[in-house]
Amino acid sequence: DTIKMAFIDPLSGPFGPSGEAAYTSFQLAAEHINANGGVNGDMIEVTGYDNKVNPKESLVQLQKAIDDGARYILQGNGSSVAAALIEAVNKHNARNPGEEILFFNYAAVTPAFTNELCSFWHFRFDAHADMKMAGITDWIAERDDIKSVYLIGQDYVFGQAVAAAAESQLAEKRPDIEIVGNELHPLGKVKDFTPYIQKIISSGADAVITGNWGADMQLLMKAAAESGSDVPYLTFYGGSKGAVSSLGEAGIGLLYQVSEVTTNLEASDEQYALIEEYKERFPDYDYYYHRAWNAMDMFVAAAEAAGSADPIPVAKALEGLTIEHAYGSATMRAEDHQIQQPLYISVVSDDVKYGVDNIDLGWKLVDAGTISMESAEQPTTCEMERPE
Amino acid sequence: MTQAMLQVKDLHAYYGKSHVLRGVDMEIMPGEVIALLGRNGVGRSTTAKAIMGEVTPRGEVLFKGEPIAGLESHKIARMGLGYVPESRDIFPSMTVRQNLVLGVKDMRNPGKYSIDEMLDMFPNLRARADNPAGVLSGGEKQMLTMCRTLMGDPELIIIDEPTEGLAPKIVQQIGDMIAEIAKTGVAILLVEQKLSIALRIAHRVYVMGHGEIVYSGTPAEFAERDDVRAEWLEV
Amino acid sequence: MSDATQTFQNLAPSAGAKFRQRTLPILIFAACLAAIPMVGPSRTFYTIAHQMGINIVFALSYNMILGKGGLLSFGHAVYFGFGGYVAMHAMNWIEDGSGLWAGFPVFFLPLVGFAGGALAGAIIGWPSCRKAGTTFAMISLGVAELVFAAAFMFDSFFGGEQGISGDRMNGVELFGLSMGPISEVYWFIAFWTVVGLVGMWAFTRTPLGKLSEATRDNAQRVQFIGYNPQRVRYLVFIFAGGFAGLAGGMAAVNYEIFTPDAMSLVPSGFVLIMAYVGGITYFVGPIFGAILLTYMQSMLSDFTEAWLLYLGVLFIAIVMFAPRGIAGIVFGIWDGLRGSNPGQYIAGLLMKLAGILLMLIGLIVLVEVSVRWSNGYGEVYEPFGMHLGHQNVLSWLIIVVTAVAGVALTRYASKDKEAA
Amino acid sequence: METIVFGLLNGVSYGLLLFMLSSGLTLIFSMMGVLNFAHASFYMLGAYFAFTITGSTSFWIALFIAPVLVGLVGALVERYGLRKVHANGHVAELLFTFGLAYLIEEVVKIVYGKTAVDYRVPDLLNFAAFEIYGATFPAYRIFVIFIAIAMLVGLWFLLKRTRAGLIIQAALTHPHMVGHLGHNVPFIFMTVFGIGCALAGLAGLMAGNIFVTDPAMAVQMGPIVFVVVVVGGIGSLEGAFLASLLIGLLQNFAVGINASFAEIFAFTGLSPTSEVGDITISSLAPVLPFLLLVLMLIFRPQGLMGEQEL
Amino acid sequence: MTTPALSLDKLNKSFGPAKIINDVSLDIAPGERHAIIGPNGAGKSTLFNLISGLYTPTSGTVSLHGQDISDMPPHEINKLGLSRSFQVSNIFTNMTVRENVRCGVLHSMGQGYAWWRNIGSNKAVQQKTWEVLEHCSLADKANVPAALLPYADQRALEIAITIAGGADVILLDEPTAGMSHSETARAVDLIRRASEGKTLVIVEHDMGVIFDLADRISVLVYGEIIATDKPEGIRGNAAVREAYLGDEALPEEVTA
Ligand SMILES: Nc1ncnc2c1ncn2[C@@H]1O[C@H](COP(=O)(O)OP(=O)(O)OP(=O)(O)O)[C@@H](O)[C@H]1O
Ligand SMILES: Nc1ncnc2c1ncn2[C@@H]1O[C@H](COP(=O)(O)OP(=O)(O)OP(=O)(O)O)[C@@H](O)[C@H]1O
Ligand SMILES: CC(C)C[C@H](N)C(=O)O
Ligand SMILES: [Mg+2]
Ligand SMILES: [Mg+2]
Repeated sequence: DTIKMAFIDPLSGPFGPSGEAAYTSFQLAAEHINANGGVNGDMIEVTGYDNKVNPKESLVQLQKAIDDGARYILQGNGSSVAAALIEAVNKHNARNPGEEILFFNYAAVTPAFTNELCSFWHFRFDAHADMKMAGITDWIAERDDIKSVYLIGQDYVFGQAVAAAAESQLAEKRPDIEIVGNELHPLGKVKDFTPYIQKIISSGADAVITGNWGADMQLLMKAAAESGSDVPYLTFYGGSKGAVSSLGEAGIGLLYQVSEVTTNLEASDEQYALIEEYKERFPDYDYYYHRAWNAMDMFVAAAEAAGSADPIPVAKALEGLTIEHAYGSATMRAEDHQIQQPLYISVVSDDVKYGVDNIDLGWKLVDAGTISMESAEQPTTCEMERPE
Repeated sequence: MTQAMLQVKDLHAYYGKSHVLRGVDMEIMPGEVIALLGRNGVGRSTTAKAIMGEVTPRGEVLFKGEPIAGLESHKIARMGLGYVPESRDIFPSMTVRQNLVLGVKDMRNPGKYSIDEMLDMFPNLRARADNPAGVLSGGEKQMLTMCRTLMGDPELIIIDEPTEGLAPKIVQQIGDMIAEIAKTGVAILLVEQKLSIALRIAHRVYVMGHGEIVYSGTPAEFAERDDVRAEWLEV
Repeated sequence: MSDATQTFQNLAPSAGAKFRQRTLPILIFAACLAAIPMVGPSRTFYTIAHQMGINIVFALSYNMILGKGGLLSFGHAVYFGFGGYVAMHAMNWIEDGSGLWAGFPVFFLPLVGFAGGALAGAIIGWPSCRKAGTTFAMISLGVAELVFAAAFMFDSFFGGEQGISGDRMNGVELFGLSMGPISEVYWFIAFWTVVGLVGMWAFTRTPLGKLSEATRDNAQRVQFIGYNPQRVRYLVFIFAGGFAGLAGGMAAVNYEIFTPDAMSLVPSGFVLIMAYVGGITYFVGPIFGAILLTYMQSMLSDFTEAWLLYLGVLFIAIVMFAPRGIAGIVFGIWDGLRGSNPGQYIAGLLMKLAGILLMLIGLIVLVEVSVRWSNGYGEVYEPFGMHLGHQNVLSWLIIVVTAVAGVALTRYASKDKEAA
Repeated sequence: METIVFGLLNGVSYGLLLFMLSSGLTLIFSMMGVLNFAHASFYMLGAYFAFTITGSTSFWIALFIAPVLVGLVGALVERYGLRKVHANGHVAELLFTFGLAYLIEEVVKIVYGKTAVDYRVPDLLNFAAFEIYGATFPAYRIFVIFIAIAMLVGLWFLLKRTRAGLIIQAALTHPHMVGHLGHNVPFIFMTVFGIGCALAGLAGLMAGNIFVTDPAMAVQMGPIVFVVVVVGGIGSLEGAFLASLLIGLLQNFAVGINASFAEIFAFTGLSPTSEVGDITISSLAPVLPFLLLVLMLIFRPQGLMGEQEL
Repeated sequence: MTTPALSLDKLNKSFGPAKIINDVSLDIAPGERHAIIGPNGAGKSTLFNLISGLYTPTSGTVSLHGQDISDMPPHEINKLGLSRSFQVSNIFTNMTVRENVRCGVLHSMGQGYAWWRNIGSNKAVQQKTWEVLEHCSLADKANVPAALLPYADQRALEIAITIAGGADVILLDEPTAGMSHSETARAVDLIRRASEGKTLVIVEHDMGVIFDLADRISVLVYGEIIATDKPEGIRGNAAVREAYLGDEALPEEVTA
């Protein structure tokens, strides 16, 4: 039979491209796995469910996915959604023993999900906000020319978590830095960021830190380009579709991103072939969600180790599992189901192998931009209840 | 026999369920002035509206032999029917001149009157040519609506209560004006309540009662018919 | 006088007729609801049935103001949302076991929702019910946007993007229902659907309900029979808000989450469409609408991405050609069948149906072919084993031929009827 | 100071865009009494058509063709849809346009996809016009301001100065009389609806590349357009103009202000509850237009410059 | 002297600059049937609107049984026992005839805005509804939707709703407008019966109706009452004849 995975994420609207980019990645990954004989002989089928980044809608889709027979839920776009899903999955598994489902979170990075809200049924395949922020603040700590920072983000759990992490980590690592602005705007509703950019310019900040993603990232960059802003932007998701092309040449050396990989890292020819295959199949998008492959590969490894694709054995096998992937190794920490892996800080450059957004600009690793798995690791407060 | 300008045969009209016109028959010859008399509310205005397509008519209406019942009003107007409604409907915020401009149906092919000729004919209006029509007195407004209709070169004009609410002197003037227009060969259907003016200028009168024509004749004949007046017009 | 007394009673429908027309349908409806679980329906069925129950109550509550009250609102979801949120908070208080709430059964949360919706109606209705017509519609639009935007500011009540969630498996258990599994929630939804339905039906039979209709027909005249139309509107508005809140409370228990989007223009528009498509001039109209649209929303969306397009077409077709909605069509057919010449009527009807069906086929082929073409994944529409790509002449042939034939047939059928 | 200048600049350019969008609706609403819910959908069509035409030819050709196309679509909608519904009253018309908005959005999704298209500012205008307080002001926005003002003048001229304008204005209050004078009122209505839609299309063409051209743009703009028209006063072009600027300025100034309620209350010596206190003026920006709408309808239903109530 | 049932004192109403009602004073005694006549646009309906509370007077007062009602909203005035009909039928078109009348009855039966009881359960309401229907010869059409009634029956229903609440001052605005002869006769009969023992103010253009019904007649011209008299007096009043018929050119024939 087939293993049904439900991909519950935005497939339309302002965050549609973020969802599509990941959806296509999961589908291609599944295709490759199936082509290689599947999981214990079973084929994987990834079906998309459009949730419009709305938690309530996500639960409706979750219900539908469960009704359709899905046992694995893939989601990442939006911590508000992930929070609702974690809770719903917990409840579902408690109420329907024998019909458990697992939630593979590939991008919702609010730290709480693997701390106070951690759950046995939830696995996160991306570094969480505190981990990424640590990378950024370490980098800032070295830059003496940065004396003031402006924080802008989306007004929801994740944006709030980013702002909080930035504030506390900067206070610790560079107490001299002044936070000249701390602004949260509505999620996915702002169409013109010009007033915000002008506020940033008038604040005289030396750098901007933002966790914005999707259209909020792209439009922020569009307004920055139009207003001629030349502050560096330290971002989680500068790789969101359209952000680099919105800035254009102006982005070189200004737009930074912290991520688990970029396509311009050294890799095998096999990996290059994959990147090119992806681009060929989905010319609108770039190979960005390497974590989709990580998640799928870990799933396959776990299912094969457990000898079963049922959620509970798979979950148990995933705990502490380490895989080698195209750019190094990754480990699923058993304590809190938080993946551990190195992170990289990169910046927009015209001297790259792979451009993004169908232009020649792409992401280039900055000097000393590699954050090892050990230094990226953060402690957890998770106390997990595990089934028998 | 010359063709009738307007023939109305068994015309019915309704407001919702209420049957207001119950079979009106009348005929107007070219150049003729007809007065349509009757008490308040018998359906005279409705007759005019039904002919002009403002109220949906049932029955036959022929204009120069062509059926017009049920056509859209602008088509009826373009065939050569002019209409001055009871409510006058001047465009109050536009100037007198602009009001007259709107009377022209087709700018490339204006009618026999130019705006200047019109204003020459009515010195009252010339004095106010560039004032908003809203400030005109009741009589002047009435004149304006008639001039505006004339700008469209009609062959038949239906005028509904032109003298309503006007002082006797103005009533006199309006009467003269209508007689003047009639002399140019335009047929006129005059819906009136004031017998004095109706009888003075009309060639024939129709009397209406309860949605039907109950009497028709010349003014001279009508003057003899006290019984008709008593039954259909008086208190 | 005794004579008159006898006759006046005859004016009203007889007890038997009353039972047949009023009580019986509700009993049948309730019996159906009770029978459903016996056939062992699937999860999917339950999911949709619950959604339908909620939407039935919601759409009926909307029709209290649109159909019966003549007020077009673009913000009815606000009351649904308020009710839902209040119920959601109450659910959490029950979980905390704080104070009185410790003994409150989750089963009765819709009552809390009713109170919340009615309260919101009482507050918002105060300024807005002074007007009717377009002014009221615009105020409702403004209020809806206002509340929606404000919802993101008051996180402690609305919970921001994330909303408020809770767990229904707490507090006192009633009727042996733990409320956990979906099949137990079914009884809860069924119960409150019937309660909402009966409640709103009863409302139409009260003096206030009748006055509401009178105010819709002629607000001016209502003043001259001794009533203040603003007050009538206001009171009805509160009730409509209450029943919307009841539906919100049902949704709170069913989904265990409420987000500010529940109060946005989208659900407000959806409830408008449900009620209108169903038929706002009939009490049962919105029920039809709720059932059909919920079905479309959850099932059609599986078959086609373009289901909203079909919904739009359906809605416009109803506005243009059947302003009395599905209920109007159903009752129209019923009357036609019992009319003087059922044979001819059926023939005409069948012809029309065939015409509509043909047009529909043309539309569906057009839309489905286009959708796949535009997606660009190289997928092809393949109904009944046919292979209809956008480069296939057959596709376009089907589209044009069926559409033209459909239009012609429908026209012919309506002409025929007029002539008859 | 900077806040004020930035607020003014952005407010005016945003306000003028709003005006472009709402002038068409004002026209349609005042002439035909139709509250066109699909108006913003025509705005969206304008942006998408412009995107397509720009792609195959150039922006400058799109500038002329896209609005005309949108106008044609509008005229067809009036002729074969709205006119039929007209007899059933204004609510039916409103519902018709409401359904139309759904339909247009779905068709756009099918034709152009569910996510944003890359509709860009033309290269010719893609430069900084001037710099002020370290921020540049794009030339394209100046172009927008210019077009909007040209549109205001053009519309005003059309309405007040030409015979066609006279007929339109007269038909506004006295449709029957205008018919009796031999003017084809249904045709006028169709034309007006077409022109109104074309104006929306022009606004879409101008705004689609400043903001985002995606299927959600209609839903996002729709309600705001109503605010402008209602606040401005039914049928008043001047009112719509004022209201657009007012809303544009209001929203942009609000974003620029950092003060929170807590600070304001502290300033006035009151103590707010924590949550109300946390609300900043800038976060109020999206709410303000609707607050204005509701207050206006309650206290001055005829709007800023309107003569009659809705 | 008894207090008049209805009393107008120096009543004025302007719309913008237009003065529509000009210093109208009038006393109508309880039980009187009073008619108001006058040319189109004289202000008759406006006067009714002022009395019934639809408009507020620019100046002057309206009193009902001695109580000042000038600034009251219509529904308050209605509660004090004044009811009116409309020149254009103003009924609840989507309801049946019975429901129409029942709505008129509700308030006087103390039903208020009740939402907790069944409208059909109150015997008194049904009884009263039935009586009114019978009275207005509408009983056989009780379950017909009002919109489907023939015009004359709609006018009758208009009157039925007006009298249903049991008001003792009744204002009828052109109740026979648009009716044929026989229908008019029926309507007059109905009005006569309905106003038995009540105060009636009626506006009509049909002089037959007026002279048949009225105890006294007032003539309103351009917002002013130019005469109030018994019917015979009005019939002989030259000023009235001129104003109303506009027959100034034919004075000699008028006397005929
Ligand atoms: N729009 C309308 N709706 C319903 N009834 C109407 C309407 N217009 C007129 N009526 C009625 O139709 C009848 C005939 O009206 P019409 O205007 O034709 O009368 P008329 O003879 O011109 O009287 P006058 O102009 O003196 O009032 C009247 O009883 C009037 O009340
Ligand atoms: N709300 C209003 N605003 C402005 N003018 C008004 C208003 N109501 C009535 N009028 C004007 O007041 C005058 C008197 O109108 P009213 O309806 O009282 O006349 P009436 O005597 O009842 O005439 P009819 O016999 O035709 O019914 C008319 O000129 C009318 O245009
Ligand atoms: C897709 C991601 C960018 C989502 C984001 N990190 C969040 O947690 O909400
Ligand atoms: Mg008349
Ligand atoms: Mg009157």
